[in-house]
Amino acid sequence: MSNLLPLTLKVNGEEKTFLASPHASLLRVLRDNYYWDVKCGCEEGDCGTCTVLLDGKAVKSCITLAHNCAGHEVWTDKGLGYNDEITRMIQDAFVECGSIQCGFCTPGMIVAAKHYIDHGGIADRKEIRKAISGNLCRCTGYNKIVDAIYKVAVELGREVR
Amino acid sequence: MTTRILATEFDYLKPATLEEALKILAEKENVRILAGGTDVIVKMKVAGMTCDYLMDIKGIDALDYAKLDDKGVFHIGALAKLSHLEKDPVIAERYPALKEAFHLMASISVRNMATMAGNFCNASPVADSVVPSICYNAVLTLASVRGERTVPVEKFFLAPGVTVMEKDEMLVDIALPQPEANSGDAFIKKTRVRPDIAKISVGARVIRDGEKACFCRIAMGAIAATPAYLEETSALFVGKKVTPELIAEVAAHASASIRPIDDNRTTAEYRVAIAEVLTKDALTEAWRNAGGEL
Amino acid sequence: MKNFEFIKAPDVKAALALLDKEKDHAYLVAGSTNAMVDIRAGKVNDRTLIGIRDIDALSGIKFSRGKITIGAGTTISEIANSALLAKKAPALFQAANDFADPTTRNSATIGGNIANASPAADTAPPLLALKAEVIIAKKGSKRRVPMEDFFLGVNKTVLEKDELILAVEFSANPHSAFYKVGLRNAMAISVVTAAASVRKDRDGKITDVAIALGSVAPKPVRAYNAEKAVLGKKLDDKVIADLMKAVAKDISPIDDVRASAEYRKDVAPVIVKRVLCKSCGICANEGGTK
Amino acid sequence: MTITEKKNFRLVGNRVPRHDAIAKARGEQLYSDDWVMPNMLYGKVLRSKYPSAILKGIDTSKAKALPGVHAVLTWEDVPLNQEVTKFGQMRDVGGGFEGLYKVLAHGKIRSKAEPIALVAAETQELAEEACKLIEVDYEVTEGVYDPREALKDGAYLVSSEDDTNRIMDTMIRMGDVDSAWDKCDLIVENDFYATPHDHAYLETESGMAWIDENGVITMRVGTQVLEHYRTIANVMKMPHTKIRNMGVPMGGGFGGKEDITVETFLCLLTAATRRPVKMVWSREESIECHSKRHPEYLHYKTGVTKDGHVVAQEVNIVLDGGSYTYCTPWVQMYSTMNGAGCYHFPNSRCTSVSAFTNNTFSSANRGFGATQTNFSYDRQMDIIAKKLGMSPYEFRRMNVLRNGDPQHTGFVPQGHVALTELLDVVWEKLNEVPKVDYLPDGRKFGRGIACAQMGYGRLCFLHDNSRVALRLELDGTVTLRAGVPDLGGGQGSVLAQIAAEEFGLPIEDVHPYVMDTHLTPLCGTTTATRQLYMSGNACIEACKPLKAALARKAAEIIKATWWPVTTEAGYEWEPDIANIEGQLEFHDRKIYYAPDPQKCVDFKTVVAHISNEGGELFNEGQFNAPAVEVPDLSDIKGQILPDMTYTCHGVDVAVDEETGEYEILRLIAAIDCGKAINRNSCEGQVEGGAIYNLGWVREDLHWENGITKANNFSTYLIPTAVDAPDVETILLESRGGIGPYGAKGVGEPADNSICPATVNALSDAVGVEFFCTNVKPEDVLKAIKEKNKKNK
Amino acid sequence: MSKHDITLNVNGKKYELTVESNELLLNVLRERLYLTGSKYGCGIAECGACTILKDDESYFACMVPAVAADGWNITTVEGLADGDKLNPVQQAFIDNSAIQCGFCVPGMVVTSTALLRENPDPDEDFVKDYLRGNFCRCTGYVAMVKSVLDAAGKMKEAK
Repeated sequence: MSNLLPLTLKVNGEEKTFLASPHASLLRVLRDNYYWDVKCGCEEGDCGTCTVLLDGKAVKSCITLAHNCAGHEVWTDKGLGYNDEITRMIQDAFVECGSIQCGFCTPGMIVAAKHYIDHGGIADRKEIRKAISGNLCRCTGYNKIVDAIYKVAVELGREVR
Repeated sequence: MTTRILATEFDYLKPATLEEALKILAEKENVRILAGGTDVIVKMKVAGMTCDYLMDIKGIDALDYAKLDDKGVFHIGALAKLSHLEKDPVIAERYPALKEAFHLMASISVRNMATMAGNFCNASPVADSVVPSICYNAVLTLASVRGERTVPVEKFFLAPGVTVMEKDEMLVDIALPQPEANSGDAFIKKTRVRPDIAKISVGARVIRDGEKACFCRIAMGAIAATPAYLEETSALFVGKKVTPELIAEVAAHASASIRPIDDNRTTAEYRVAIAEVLTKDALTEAWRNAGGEL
Repeated sequence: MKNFEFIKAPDVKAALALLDKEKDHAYLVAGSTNAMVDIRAGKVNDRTLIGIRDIDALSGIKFSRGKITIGAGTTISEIANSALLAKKAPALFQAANDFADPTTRNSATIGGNIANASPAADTAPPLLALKAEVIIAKKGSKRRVPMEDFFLGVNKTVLEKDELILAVEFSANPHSAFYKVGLRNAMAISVVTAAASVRKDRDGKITDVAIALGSVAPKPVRAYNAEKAVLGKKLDDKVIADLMKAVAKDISPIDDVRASAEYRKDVAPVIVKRVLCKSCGICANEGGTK
Repeated sequence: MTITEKKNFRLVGNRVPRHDAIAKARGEQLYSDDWVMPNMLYGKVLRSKYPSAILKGIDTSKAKALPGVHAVLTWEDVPLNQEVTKFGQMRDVGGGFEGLYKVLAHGKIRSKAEPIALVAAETQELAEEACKLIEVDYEVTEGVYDPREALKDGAYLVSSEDDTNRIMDTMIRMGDVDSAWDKCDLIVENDFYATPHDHAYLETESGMAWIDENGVITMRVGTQVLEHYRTIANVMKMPHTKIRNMGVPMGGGFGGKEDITVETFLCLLTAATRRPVKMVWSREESIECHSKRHPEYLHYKTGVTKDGHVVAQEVNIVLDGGSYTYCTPWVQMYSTMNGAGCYHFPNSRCTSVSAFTNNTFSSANRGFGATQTNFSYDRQMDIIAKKLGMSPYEFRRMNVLRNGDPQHTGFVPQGHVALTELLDVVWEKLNEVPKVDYLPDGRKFGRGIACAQMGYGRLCFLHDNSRVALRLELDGTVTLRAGVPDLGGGQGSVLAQIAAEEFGLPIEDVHPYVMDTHLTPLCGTTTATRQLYMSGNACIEACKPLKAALARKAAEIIKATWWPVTTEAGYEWEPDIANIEGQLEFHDRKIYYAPDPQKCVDFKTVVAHISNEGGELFNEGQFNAPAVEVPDLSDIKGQILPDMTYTCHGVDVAVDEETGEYEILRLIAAIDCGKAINRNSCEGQVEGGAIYNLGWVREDLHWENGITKANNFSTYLIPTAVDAPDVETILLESRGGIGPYGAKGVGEPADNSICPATVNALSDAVGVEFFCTNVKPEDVLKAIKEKNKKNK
Repeated sequence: MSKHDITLNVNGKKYELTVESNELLLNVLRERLYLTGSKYGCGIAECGACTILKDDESYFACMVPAVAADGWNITTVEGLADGDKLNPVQQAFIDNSAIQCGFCVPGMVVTSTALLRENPDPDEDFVKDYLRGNFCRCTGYVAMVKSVLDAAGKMKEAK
């Protein structure tokens, strides 16, 4: 077993130091420290349920080397929900539009939506679908998820197509 | 204040030899000695006692003994546990009052952990093992890097929790002289419930010479700032024919000479009243143990 | 049991020093979108992971005197959103936009993509078509390797154990295009990819051409025969027919879990035709646009 | 028609946010993998490397010696290694329906990844290492991987306990098929193949178990069938009271979590180590080890008259049951019953046989056997329509079932049959966009339509029932307890919505407590699209006595408040207000006297009065589905399923004829849901089902001799957001269902008729018929090439 | 504050831990080794709910800094039974229905076990006196004393 190295990360606004093996993924470090809103559906970068924000950019934490993120800032869906107005709007839209069924993909989906909105996402169903094309959902067929993100883009006065 | 954790911070030291311990006491400031811990840890939790260093002496095997020396004096080391002393055959035979005192202290688990020396150093006015020790003319040995000195037990205590020990000194030995032939002793302790700290405790030791006592020591706990040796009262008993009347007279004197206080265990008035009764009983029992009749 | 070390390289110099020291043990980790999968599958073990994600010097898109230089650490997202590349190297721009999905693109780097050297690497065909050069460094020295010589086989390149890709460089060419056939419109490892870049004279004759294909051979390949079929000619139906016949000689596809060799043989000529027509600005009639 | 008269709904039919939506959005919802306990160990299953072998021996000594390993178990350590598979049915059915369930392999290994040994270790790495140290002595055998081969004499015997690979035979017939052929002008025979299909729920199988202080093995495992605790208790040889599943919402189920997954393994490991054990399957393990949709080989012989009337149809189905029985007999019933599908064949016969093979075991998958036949019979109808030169819409419309038509077992469903309305509305919507040959970008256009029927509610001979408990709280809110497993369909929320509607309370006043085998009343399984129907009705049953009590007390209070007329002789009631009770209405936390709404009383006040007088504030209601005896399997007659739900889908596709790639341009999904209770949830099922069934056309497990080649999410490709078209949902509300307020079940019916519609559209575009549910670009290109070769 | 690497042998299992100098043995047992059998009742060596065994002697775990317990051979209530077989005292407590709320029982059975190791044939007074440091608020000690005597009897027969 390789040894455990200290790893300092700013997670959801809190500076924290964890112990992680050199090859540990950011996902494992987060989940082993009870950030359970970061889900694991495939551990191979193919499902998107582990999506988090790393320095404001959506990344798949299961294929991100934890130690490569030392000193950087990570936000998860739960953390964003309590600290970021836009994420709160997205979460409420997901609830109102019935975009949530089993909810396992929802945290990753909301973080991907947050990235899309933060990077000038417009109210265009095709663009929205591209933005969340890295997040698989088996229950909803994506329809109402696109509705919710579209609704938020419109509310934020983004260009409507 | 919480008793769930030790909310005070300190460094923990564990010297392997007495020399090392004494060196620490000399060099470091604000050191507390930890043996059984049943007083120290409680005071750190509830009485706000603090220290920079908590020195655990349980590593010094040399201090863990209870044995007769060649001159017949019984030596009790700093680490001798109360429960072991309670079961020690020499004490049972030579110092029955002390054995009784040990047996009546707290609970079996405390007695398994606590040491006699610790009971002394805690210097409570009610220290159960001190009262009989006064009657046995115990002599304490204090060691430091500067050397050793001895102090008679009755001179050891200055005030509640305060002894004559210097900052760099440590109580390493309690010596109990060999009791003379036909000496008799007794120890009586009154508490609210069995394992509680005494409301009042009385120890008495007499040496019988025919119908008279040629020696008498009466000591009391919980009636003064320190365990008290009632020297005056004791003197009254010596040199006279021992009769119930004498005993009553001495008892009355004892009760009159003490200035106890009220505390949450009992009132001063009760202590004064009971002092007389217990002194009477103690003297009667001691005299009988010394082979005298009444 | 998995056994790794991790050292962060703050800059290129440090990275090269570490590579030199660790030699066989070294394993560079930037976006780690392939690295982590290999580590979990046990393909890679007993290594010292060298973290180069934060070396800013390695990333960035620069354009000067007609040449475009892209740092190896540049993420696929940066390439996919670069207005410069959209205009100056549409082949690479389109490939970046067809790469996996936006979230993966935020981590994956172009250096990582070509170093991993999967036969289906999306950025390889455009770089081959743009006749790019790979700028490689090791402690104390640097070298340039043409893209067509860079790949040696499946997950095998010319990179030595102690070498690091600094950047890829190619001359801008707006007349280039890329097309990907995948089983899905996102997160799909390509079934066949094709890229082309051309230069034409005034009356439309092709003076210079490069065509490349992915997922049709152990490594991404240049379609030399196809290039010969169109060089010096003007695109018309006959030339296109020759082109599509020639492609068959350039490829050696296999059956795999994604598609059969036969399907790849059928589709490769079609998408070569499309990318070539698009590069030449001719709107192919039966082209499928995504 | 059992339509309850309630017209003016307040909550039912609206878009009501679910009670757990906020927690799921905020990332606070805890699933089976989100829980740790002190002293926890990690469990791992050692699985067979070969699909078919004989287990000669297992040497666990090295594994046991590895420090940090606390248990290594094989079949000998399982108190009862073999048990009969049950699926929460309250009644023993026998008759080949309840097959064998083996906990750990013993004797013959019947499929790849069959569990052989269990390990519990202090870390996941150690558990993996320990599995590697277990030496298994395999004697690899040939195995059989095609059910049709398995049924031949002398085929390799998959099971060591049976002397045949045959699981079950059934037959359904109507009219006289044999003599009807000569009445047909056109007879068409085709063979269809329905491919295996993985659920691919995003949450892999996982959970925890520990022994509580009183020796009760407690699990926290998401499952669709809480009643598995009975089977597990039998396996552990413990009383049914001592195996408890403190259920957890699932990250998707779709039928894949209907069988026992991690539960038995966790109980064995925690019993062996006396420590909490957690087990989480990797994606690869999940795809290789859990059930698949039954692959089916269907032969259709259909006879029609030249003017388009269907006359006769013979259907022969062979189901691949895989390594163990599990749900195969039930699925076979659904397939056989649905052989001729939603078309009115005067003469039809459908025989089916299921067989063991060494493939991964097949069991429930959304659609449960009806989807396989739906694909086949609707494709067959599409092919015939083309041969007759009729529009696919007209031909279907002529022959679909209508109200009063019997099913093929002779039973006439009571619920409304809306197939004609569905066809009309879909065809009309489809034709809002004119049909063209080629799109401007050069791609070939194709249009397809398909319709389907599927039952909701379990097979009637299971005597299914459900229970829901309600308690009126003193602050006027209502606590609902129901053991309803929630796999994402909002099963818990909809019950709260129904209770809120009945008591006239806002949705937030009713909170559902769900999914505990021993602390919540058992609602039956979340399978067969039954929860809304069964538990919804049970919820209404539970409300009735409480509403009656509330009405009685409210009437007294209203009388006392508004009607005392004081006279010299004291109080005197107005004569004509005797029957207040019958005219009371519940809404906005109040109880109103309908004729004069100003006269009302707070709901809370009434509850308080009942409480003061020691009245009952709690009630548990039960609802029973119609029950029949087990039918004669060789000639199934009568009611098999409580009622049917009908769907129709229209699809437009664009095909790139050069690469075979195709894109779904439009997807219209219409369903008669009877009554939408929570409109968002209802639409969610239709949209989700459409993309799930659309996925069946693209997803391929790549089975080769029992090996699953595509065993992770980079090779088993489910639709992403950019692959799924916007679904245009049409909800018909015929109020003709037998669920609460005339509702019908939509979960599984929503997973029907999209796949045939899509393949019909592809055939329309390419001009070549496809007979397999799986149509990849490669297949389209091959079809186009063959067509071109033929035309030359 | 100083940190110390210590080894505790608890119920026959070796634990290696790093503890702060002021961390108490009771808290380490409960919160780090999850042996929650020993209870906090008073924290000042009065109630006996935290009684454990050091070798064969009963100790109060709330009175010992964990670092001072380095190397000790500790038995907690969880270590008394042998798998499913309870030790005689535990069994006697059940047979004589000496358990009501049960919070004092861990300390009580540990102290009683030490008692019988010290004096296999105690009389009623000896038992009462020995258990005076273990408070019980529900049972009034009657059934408990009976249980210890019952256990002593059974152990004598077993020999």
